[in-house]
Amino acid sequence: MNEAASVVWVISLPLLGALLATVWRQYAATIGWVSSALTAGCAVWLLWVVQRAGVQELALGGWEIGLGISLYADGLAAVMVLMSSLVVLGCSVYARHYFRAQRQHELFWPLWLLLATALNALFLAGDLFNVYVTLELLGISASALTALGAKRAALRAALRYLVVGLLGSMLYLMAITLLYAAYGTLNAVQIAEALQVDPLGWAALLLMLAGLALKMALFPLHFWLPPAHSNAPAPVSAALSALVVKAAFYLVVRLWFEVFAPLTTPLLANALGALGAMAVLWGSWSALRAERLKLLAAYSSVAQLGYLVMFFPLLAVLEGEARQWLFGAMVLFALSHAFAKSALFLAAGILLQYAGHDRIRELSGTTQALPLTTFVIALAGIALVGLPPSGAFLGKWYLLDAAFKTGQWWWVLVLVAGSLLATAYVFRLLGHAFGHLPAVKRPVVAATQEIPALALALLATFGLGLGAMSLWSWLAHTGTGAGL
Amino acid sequence: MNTVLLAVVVVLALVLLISLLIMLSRTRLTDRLLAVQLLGTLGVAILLMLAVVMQQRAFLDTALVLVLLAVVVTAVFTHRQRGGKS
Amino acid sequence: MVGLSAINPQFLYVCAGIFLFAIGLWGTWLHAHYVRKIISLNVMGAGVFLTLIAVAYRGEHLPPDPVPHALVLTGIVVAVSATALALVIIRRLEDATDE
Amino acid sequence: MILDALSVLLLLLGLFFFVSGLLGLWRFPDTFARLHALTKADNLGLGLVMTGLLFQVPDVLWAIKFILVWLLALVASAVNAHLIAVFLHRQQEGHDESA
Amino acid sequence: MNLLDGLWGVLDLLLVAVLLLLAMAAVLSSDRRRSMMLFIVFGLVLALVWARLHAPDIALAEAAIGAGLGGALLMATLRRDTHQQTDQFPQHPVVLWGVGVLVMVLGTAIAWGLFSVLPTVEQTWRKGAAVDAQLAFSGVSHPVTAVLLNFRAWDTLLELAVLLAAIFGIRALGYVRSAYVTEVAFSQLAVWLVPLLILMAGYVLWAGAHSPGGAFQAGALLAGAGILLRLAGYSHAGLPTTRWLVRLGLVAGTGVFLLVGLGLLGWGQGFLHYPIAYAKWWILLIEMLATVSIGMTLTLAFMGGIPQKEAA
Repeated sequence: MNEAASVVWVISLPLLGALLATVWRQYAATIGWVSSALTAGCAVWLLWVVQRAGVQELALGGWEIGLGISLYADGLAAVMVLMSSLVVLGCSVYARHYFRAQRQHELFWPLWLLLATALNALFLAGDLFNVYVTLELLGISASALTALGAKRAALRAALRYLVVGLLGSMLYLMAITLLYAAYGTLNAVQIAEALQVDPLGWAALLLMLAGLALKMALFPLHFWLPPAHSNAPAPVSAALSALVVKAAFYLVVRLWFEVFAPLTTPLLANALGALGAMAVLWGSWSALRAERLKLLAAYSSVAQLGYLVMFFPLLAVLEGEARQWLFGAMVLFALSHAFAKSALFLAAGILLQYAGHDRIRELSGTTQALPLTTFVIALAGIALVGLPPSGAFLGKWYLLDAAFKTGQWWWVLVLVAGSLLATAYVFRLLGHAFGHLPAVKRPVVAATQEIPALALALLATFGLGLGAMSLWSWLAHTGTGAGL
Repeated sequence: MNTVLLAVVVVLALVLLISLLIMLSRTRLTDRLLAVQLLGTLGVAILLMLAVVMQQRAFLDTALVLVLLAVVVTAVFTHRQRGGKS
Repeated sequence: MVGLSAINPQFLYVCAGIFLFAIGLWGTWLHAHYVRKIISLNVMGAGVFLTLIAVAYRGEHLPPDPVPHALVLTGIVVAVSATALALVIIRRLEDATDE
Repeated sequence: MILDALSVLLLLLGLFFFVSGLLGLWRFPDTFARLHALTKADNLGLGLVMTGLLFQVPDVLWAIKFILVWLLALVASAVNAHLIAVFLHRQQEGHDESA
Repeated sequence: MNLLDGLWGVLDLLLVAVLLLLAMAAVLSSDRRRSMMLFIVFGLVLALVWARLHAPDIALAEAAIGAGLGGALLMATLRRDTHQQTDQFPQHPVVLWGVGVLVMVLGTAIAWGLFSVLPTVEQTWRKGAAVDAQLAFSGVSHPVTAVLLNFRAWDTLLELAVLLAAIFGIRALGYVRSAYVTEVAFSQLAVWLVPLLILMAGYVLWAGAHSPGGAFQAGALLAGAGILLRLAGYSHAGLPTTRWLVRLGLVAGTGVFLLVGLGLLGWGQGFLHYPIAYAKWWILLIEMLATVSIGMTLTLAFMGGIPQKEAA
């Protein structure tokens, strides 16, 4: 089997798993985690192939690209696929015990694997209309999973999530219509080559940005995120916060730096950065005031996505080597957030199961009852604040550096304020968790629930922090320059 | 001949517009249901005319599908019994 | 009569499509009830599809571009799936109120 | 030529029935009378239009399909009218659903 | 000739006027039931517009899915016990107008962008020429089917997965209560209409290879048959009563599509790369199973999940 097949397998395996888990539902859980594990293996294989042989482009069906659809894997795409496959694997191992009832298993796995399919298909899509289909698959499976929370609040949140996702997709589809009308192709590379600075380009960029900003919950379009992410079952919340919004962000990066590159002026980048800054401040402030742990984590996601967008104005003015490194730092930050946030949500799920609630004020005794879970929360907190040695630290540090270098000191203020607020909400959480209670019973927690959470948190803090240099350098040099 | 046929289509479309206006001006449910039925028949008639004018046989299939599924929609509307009292 | 033939159908239908898109967006944004949001979203989708098909149209005597037709078919099926899911969630929420 | 003339005649007759259906919808006082008039009018209208078109079709397959559509439309229209009548009857017996 | 063009112009204007009126009324009306009816008529007129723009495939799909099934799904959310369901806008009129101005500005921007390129590419065929050139190697002779099932087969495969995601989501919501009256007279009629719908579905599927039609339209017709059966009092709507058969039916379309694609990859052809000589048969197989899956999916979507009795 040739190397390009790895691109096909990372998408096909979870899809195949979803179908098998539907038919043989008594084995749904086993099929689920086995296919997640195999997908993660294929994702490693894909990364290895891309690293060794460069960008992989696969013309599906053997038709010339443009008539047919292409799958496209460069460094950035391969890293995102690996990120999503690892988080999905962690959550899959966790979910085996989280959903104890047989019926819940049957309902969860097919949708979960479809979500994984959608994520990988989205990261690897080389065709803008194909991206639309993957976005819809992602939105529908994500909101269906949110509804698994089964409570009224979860149903409401799922409905709103679904409608918001559809609205974003429609805006995106209108932009595709414009691009096809002008350039007669749907392939991203071909459009990028032909793109001209004209009213049509502006309209298309505006529509795509609006649609994706809605999907990635960029301030002020974040209103739907906290209820959806905090009411879903724990593994679902983890994937929604770590991966699904990240997928929209990934598309923004692709479109901004590659397809619409001639149109993205520093002014527009600054406007976007300003929205990011407001997201950081508002999200962190709301997280500090949140009553419940899952709500805190959800608001913190709004803030973290704000940081990611704040890289844009700096990337717009930097050039050469420094820009490449900053780009790598942005991806590193995104990866770090994905692992940390999924770990935090998984830990919150354990807490919810054993304490019966996740009200922050009443968390006293958690350290005594669930020491490992508390440790995971602390590790995730380190990555969210951006303390060393986490990957987020490197990202933030480089952002700070770039802001000083380019004289855009106002971003530094936001960064400092955001980090202080993050420190405050993490320590508020830990402060309550460390509160001592006289007699605490230690419940027996399934190792398959705590260990994946721990592994993801360790990846975010130590894995990406200590082992970051080679990855960072590779991302900086092959992430996008070679791409698209 | 095509010109004549097309002229008939135009008149049918005009009737469609007027019956829509009547439908919009009515407030009673039954009147609206009747107007919808007239609109449906007009739509099928226009589709059949277009099939001949544009020499496209697939429009006959479309007309067939419209006719068949119109019954389904009406049936759902008249048979629903959701919520509280029956 | 002759004056009307100057109207380019492509122009007319693209305008109609964009108008549908805009009014659908307005309704989705402002309606409070979700059934109405869903109806508006479908109107908005119809607007996008109409624009796409109008772009594919090449006059009375040439066959249209088949690619947008295929895209719209895909779009319609995707829209109906999402609509179905949303409507069932709405039904479930209302049934829960009854009990 | 004669066929063309015949089909124009039939089409015009069909149009006449559609317009009278429109008038019925607009003027008739009683709901059941309207239902009756309208069903008659649009069945006849569609039937006449189709008969008119039958003289214009290119081959026998078309003709067969036309007749099929017509027959089904007759059945469907009868079913529709029945459903609506029963529905209205139930409404009047129970609570009045008209707003 | 000029008269003919003039007539087309008038027809276009009338159709667009009807379409826009319907859309505005459907969005703005304060009565929910009325809005739904208007939306169903909107689908009907949209089918006419597709026909007029030489898009017979979409006209067929709109008639089947948009106006037919979409309407049925919407109607299923209506409640019986309320006289009228009124939807008021909670916002202040200033907000309503402000947002109105905003969307119109956006619309103008789109129109401006589009019209800045349309005159220059008006007569170009974009990807149409490439489709035409490769049509002979696609295994089917109808260009839209060739694009859907061969050139852009990957989109279609994922689209089937979207349908699956929706139906899994619906099933996950739990069981539904029976919500329809049954009438003897209607049941007898339904028994008569169901075979017709199934026959029609078979025809539309078969026609897809060389003329407008295909799996989605055919699937929607099957679902129409399912809905009629459900209304006629069959609690399973004609679906198998064995649960694993239902699940197998739901995933059959996507499953075979994926397995054919992967099988070709293993065979050395490349993912979804049909050998030219057999392309026709593979496409036919995939379409047949997809029709069954789509029909079952849409029927279950209408029922809102698995009926209670089966759940026992």
